[in-house]
Amino acid sequence: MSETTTHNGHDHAHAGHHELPFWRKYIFSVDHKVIGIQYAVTALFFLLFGFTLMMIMRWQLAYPGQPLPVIGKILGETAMPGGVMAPEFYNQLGAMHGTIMVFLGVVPLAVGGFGNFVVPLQIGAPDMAFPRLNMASYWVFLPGCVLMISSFFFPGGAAQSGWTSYPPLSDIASVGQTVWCFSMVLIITSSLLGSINFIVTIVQLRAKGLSYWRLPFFVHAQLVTAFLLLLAFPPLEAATVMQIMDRVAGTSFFLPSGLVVSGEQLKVAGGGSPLLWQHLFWFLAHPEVYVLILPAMGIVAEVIANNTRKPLWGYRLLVYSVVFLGFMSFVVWAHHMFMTGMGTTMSTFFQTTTMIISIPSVIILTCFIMSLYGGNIRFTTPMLFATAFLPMFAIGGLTGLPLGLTASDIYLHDTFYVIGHFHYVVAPGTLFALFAGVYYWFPKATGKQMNATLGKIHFWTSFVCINFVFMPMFFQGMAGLSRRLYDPTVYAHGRGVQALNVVISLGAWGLGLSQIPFIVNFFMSLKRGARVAENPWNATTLEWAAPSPPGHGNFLTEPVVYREPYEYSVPGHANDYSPQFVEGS
Amino acid sequence: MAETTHSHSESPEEFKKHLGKYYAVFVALICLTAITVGVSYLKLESRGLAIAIALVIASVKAGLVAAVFMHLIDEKKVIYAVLILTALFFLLVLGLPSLTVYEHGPAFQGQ
Amino acid sequence: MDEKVYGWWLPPDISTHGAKIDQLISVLHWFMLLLFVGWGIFFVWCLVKYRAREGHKAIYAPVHAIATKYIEGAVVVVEIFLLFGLSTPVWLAYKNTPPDEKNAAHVRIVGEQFAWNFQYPGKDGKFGKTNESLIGSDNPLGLDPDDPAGKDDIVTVNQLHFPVHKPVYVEVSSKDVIHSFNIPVLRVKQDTIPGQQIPVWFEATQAGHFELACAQLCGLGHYRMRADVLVDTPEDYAKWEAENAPPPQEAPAAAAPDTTPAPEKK
Amino acid sequence: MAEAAAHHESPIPYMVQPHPVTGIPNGKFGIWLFLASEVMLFGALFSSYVLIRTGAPHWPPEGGLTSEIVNVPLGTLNTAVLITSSITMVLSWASCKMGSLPRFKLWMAATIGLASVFLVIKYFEYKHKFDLGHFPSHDNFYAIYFTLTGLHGLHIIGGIIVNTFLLTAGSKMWTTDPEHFTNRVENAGLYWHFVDLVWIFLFPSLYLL
Ligand code: HEA
Ligand code: HEA
Ligand code: CUA
Ligand SMILES: [Cu+2]
Repeated sequence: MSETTTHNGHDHAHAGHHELPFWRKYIFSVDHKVIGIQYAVTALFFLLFGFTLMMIMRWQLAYPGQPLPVIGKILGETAMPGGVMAPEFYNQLGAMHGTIMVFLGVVPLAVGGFGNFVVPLQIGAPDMAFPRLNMASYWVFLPGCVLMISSFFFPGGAAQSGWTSYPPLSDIASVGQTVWCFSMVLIITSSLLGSINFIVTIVQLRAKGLSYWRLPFFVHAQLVTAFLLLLAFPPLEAATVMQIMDRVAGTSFFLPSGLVVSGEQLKVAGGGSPLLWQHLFWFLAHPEVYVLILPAMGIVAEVIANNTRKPLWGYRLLVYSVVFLGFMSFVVWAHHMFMTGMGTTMSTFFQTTTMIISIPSVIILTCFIMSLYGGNIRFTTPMLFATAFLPMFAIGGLTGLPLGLTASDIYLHDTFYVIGHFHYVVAPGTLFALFAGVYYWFPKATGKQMNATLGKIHFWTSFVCINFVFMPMFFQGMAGLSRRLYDPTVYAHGRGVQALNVVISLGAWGLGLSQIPFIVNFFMSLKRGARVAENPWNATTLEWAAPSPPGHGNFLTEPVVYREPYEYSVPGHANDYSPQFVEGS
Repeated sequence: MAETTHSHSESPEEFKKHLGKYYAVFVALICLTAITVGVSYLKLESRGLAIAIALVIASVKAGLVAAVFMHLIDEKKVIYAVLILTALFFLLVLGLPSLTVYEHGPAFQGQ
Repeated sequence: MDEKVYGWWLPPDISTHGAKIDQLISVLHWFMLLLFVGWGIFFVWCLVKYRAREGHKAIYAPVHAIATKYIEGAVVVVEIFLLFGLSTPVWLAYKNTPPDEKNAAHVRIVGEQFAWNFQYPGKDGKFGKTNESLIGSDNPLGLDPDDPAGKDDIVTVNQLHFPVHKPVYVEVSSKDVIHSFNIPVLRVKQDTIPGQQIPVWFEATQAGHFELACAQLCGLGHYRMRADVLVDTPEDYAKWEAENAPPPQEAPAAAAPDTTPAPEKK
Repeated sequence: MAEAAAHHESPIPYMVQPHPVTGIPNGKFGIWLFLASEVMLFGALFSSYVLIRTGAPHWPPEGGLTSEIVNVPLGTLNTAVLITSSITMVLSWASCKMGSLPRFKLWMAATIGLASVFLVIKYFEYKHKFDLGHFPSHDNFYAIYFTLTGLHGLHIIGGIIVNTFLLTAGSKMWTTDPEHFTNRVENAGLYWHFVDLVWIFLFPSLYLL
């Protein structure tokens, strides 16, 4: 099927403007849509890559010490001597999985991808406020990613001190850690550039009539996210610079005096503080976890409103909650450090703030569930993923409570319970929301609809498998199994839950297979998907006023906003949706 | 917004009036620098006092630069809002050192 | 170490303070389950009742859901209760009441890549001074041979002994990187931060053979940084102490028999 | 077709003119947000400095006084240089405001020149320390000194690049869109004053106290 044989009136957006050379249009493009897609595709690739690392790792956890067939040989003798994973390689896979999933996968997809593509469209802007800065942000990000991946090939391999890179371990680790630091500096810089752009765009470029209370919830979520990135990332950048100094210039910001490593006194000045890193790291990384979840919540809000065919319940409450959440996320970071020996005042303070921050999450979830009430729910593929988000995020969020209370965290800290907690929020939570976003906005980005049957297969298989992956982790954690353990069977309590490791690994590989329908669907729909008009979902927000895909400058006529974002099923209307951009009602 | 001194509608002649302010701040900055250095040569007995004086002077200087050179003195509300938020989190970050050692008890060796 | 006692939930608790923690964990999980199931039923009911079908229409007017206000209110109340009724008191009671130093057994614990070193003060109840410059393969803690207080100290590697029914006061630290002192059955966990000595205390209610795990990633041998925890009856403990007390005038470390196999070198 | 073509060159609003509600153009808002993040960056480094310093038994660790380790006269001179460059920066912007490109060029050249002088002086200071074998690894004072002044130096270099662009190729915009150009100079100035402002704190903290 050729792309020109369409009868939809929107296609003239493609025509009529002089062609830019290929490299300006698709590679060094300044168009937010192209940059958004670049970010999204890069991020999807890294999600798959990070997942692959984990699928390899899961072999060792399920069958400790047994040679991994075929792949073990391919990975070579240093990583997998005799096909059996070396412990240092296990640690590299773990650290890189965490780093890649968070910084190269989810954030770039949620913020760089969806944020870039959707936000200007949803606010009726022709582009981001600083298109060239936007391009720069991607082109700083990409080298950062390449550098990060290349670290596997440095002597000693990639970073292996966890995604948290706690010194002194990270300070004395092999050169891969330096590479990790440098690529983090690039990625952080890219995020900073991006967040400036988002804030300015959302504050300055909203279409006529689009007041703050008429913004789609997704835009509010992105705005708060941008502030989190803007103000929380620099301290980590500072910390990373200091770690680079420690590693390259021999300083000891994070090294106390009198360290003895492998029987040798470490020849450094000493006098530094390992806890300083942890404070600076978590000062970023706690807000960072909300960077992972807020855009996801934004997507879920869009999809739920669209598919329940009714206004979001408690829209203003949602906005207040998300702003409050963003603000509070700066004062809870030390709940990751309860076991570092902090005193009782400080830990009481941080466990209190942690409990406080769970309240807006409860409110947000309540609003979403109440939005289902009284709806006319269409179970489209995006809606399936968005629906699943709710109970999955609930499990993840609820299991945050025992971690946030100091007394129970004594037992649960650094066990697989923590792994279970946050994967429920980031994988069947955020990741599912991101899938929902891909299915939801794919038609806008490409002008083609994704296949619904493959989408449903993708959803149901993923949904089942992912619970087999993460649910057993709570039981392992309860049994006391530490995380980051190359061989859990060293411990008696680990042997007690080893059977679950097999279940988890099978679940993970099943989850891997479940992605095949998605990947097939993604590429097939690009080529052969059904052509769609501007508004295939009968949605109300502004991005659906632009052609699919939108041309340069996005809108054919300058959009004007007449009403609230989610006016579905307004009584007395023929249609069950009244778009923001259509006059009169 | 026309009443603000830097509004875009100002004519070049009107603008000239501001120049004096800039020179005055420049002189003040140089003098304050001289004072800071001078005080440091006094080698005050109390180090705490020396630090306090130097930091107060530095804050005054920074305040002058921000208020006049960066014309924060009459800026728009959005910018104030952003800066207030930043200032809040900045104070939080400045609190990190004390949190790092706070209540780590006599066992903390600090080195 | 009876393998059978380890299952899919909390392992047995042999500490005096652990019951409160376990209670908090189970109250929390009942609360979470209640919330989840409650909301879950409503959620599934909504999905079924309001599924799209012929002739069905969505309700535009926002429902006035008083119930959600109450539920949210209740969640807040329960969280306040969990926070100030359970967690904080348990934590404060535990952290603010170190055992009476005189009645407690003392141990200094020093983590290193990848082993646990234990120093017992011996008969005189005083720890010998240590100095990192003296650390060597036969003196893992860098005990100062000139310090009389150290003459009777016992040093063990990867084997922790203490008596049952007696408060134990330990100070954990590390030679190199951050480790974490974790004995699941005792419900204790404490990161060991190099450069700091952090006190931890507990009292066992049951003698037996248990495990100490390292809970913080500390390098390639993190997974095998385990130690045996031997909770002895008072008699056994006295016997062990007597057997292992260094003979006078000898370097203390040399006399510490290490019954566990050395951690296999990679 | 016609409307698409008409829309094609749709420029981004408020690039030059202030937004009716916020009262500022995009660029100015952007630069302030950037400075906000810089505040957090230097704030974190500064608080690390405070932590390490308060944890040390002596400061500077090798004994004596800070002012005996660093070259106070050179540091003072550099402070004066940077303050002067700040006023020349303001004047270059003021010249734009008053409609004179030549005077803008003069003051901007002065700014760049002073910034370069700053770097040259810094170079001699660094070189002196290196000659003595005092590298960042020497002790924590040097670690912090080099990290903070080094990062600050990178910011100076960044400023020089931006200002040089405005002085040369960038100034072509003066003929096409003087208001936009003036805004750019103002934004570059905001950044430059911030770099000056950071130094105002670094100087006493690293040289005098
Ligand atoms: C997107 C990411 C994300 C999110 C949203 C959260 C949310 C929360 N997190 Fe989590 N967390 C992480 C990611 C996240 N976390 C990561 C990555 C780590 C580990 C880092 C590492 O060490 O490597 C971590 C670790 C972590 C710790 C440290 C644990 C330890 O190391 O010992 C703690 C402790 O307080 C914690 C607490 C919380 C709390 C209280 C919330 C709260 O905000 C949750 C609030 C939500 C709710 C309370 C749910 C409400 C539910 C309902 C209303 C029921 C509705 C029911 C149905 C729909 C059926 N988290
Ligand atoms: C956003 C963050 C994120 C995400 C999404 C995931 C996803 C997953 N994670 Fe992980 N994980 C972390 C962040 C994340 N993780 C972190 C921070 C750690 C701690 C690291 C540390 O200890 O330092 C960790 C640790 C961790 C561990 C513990 C290791 C240990 O402690 O020893 C395990 C164990 O099973 C695990 C498993 C998984 C699995 C099975 C998934 C699966 O859910 C993955 C699912 C992935 C997909 C389904 C891919 C989807 C993409 C596509 C299908 C691409 C399609 C492409 C195109 C169309 C072009 N993760
Ligand atoms: Cu020691 Cu892990
Ligand atoms: Cu957190």
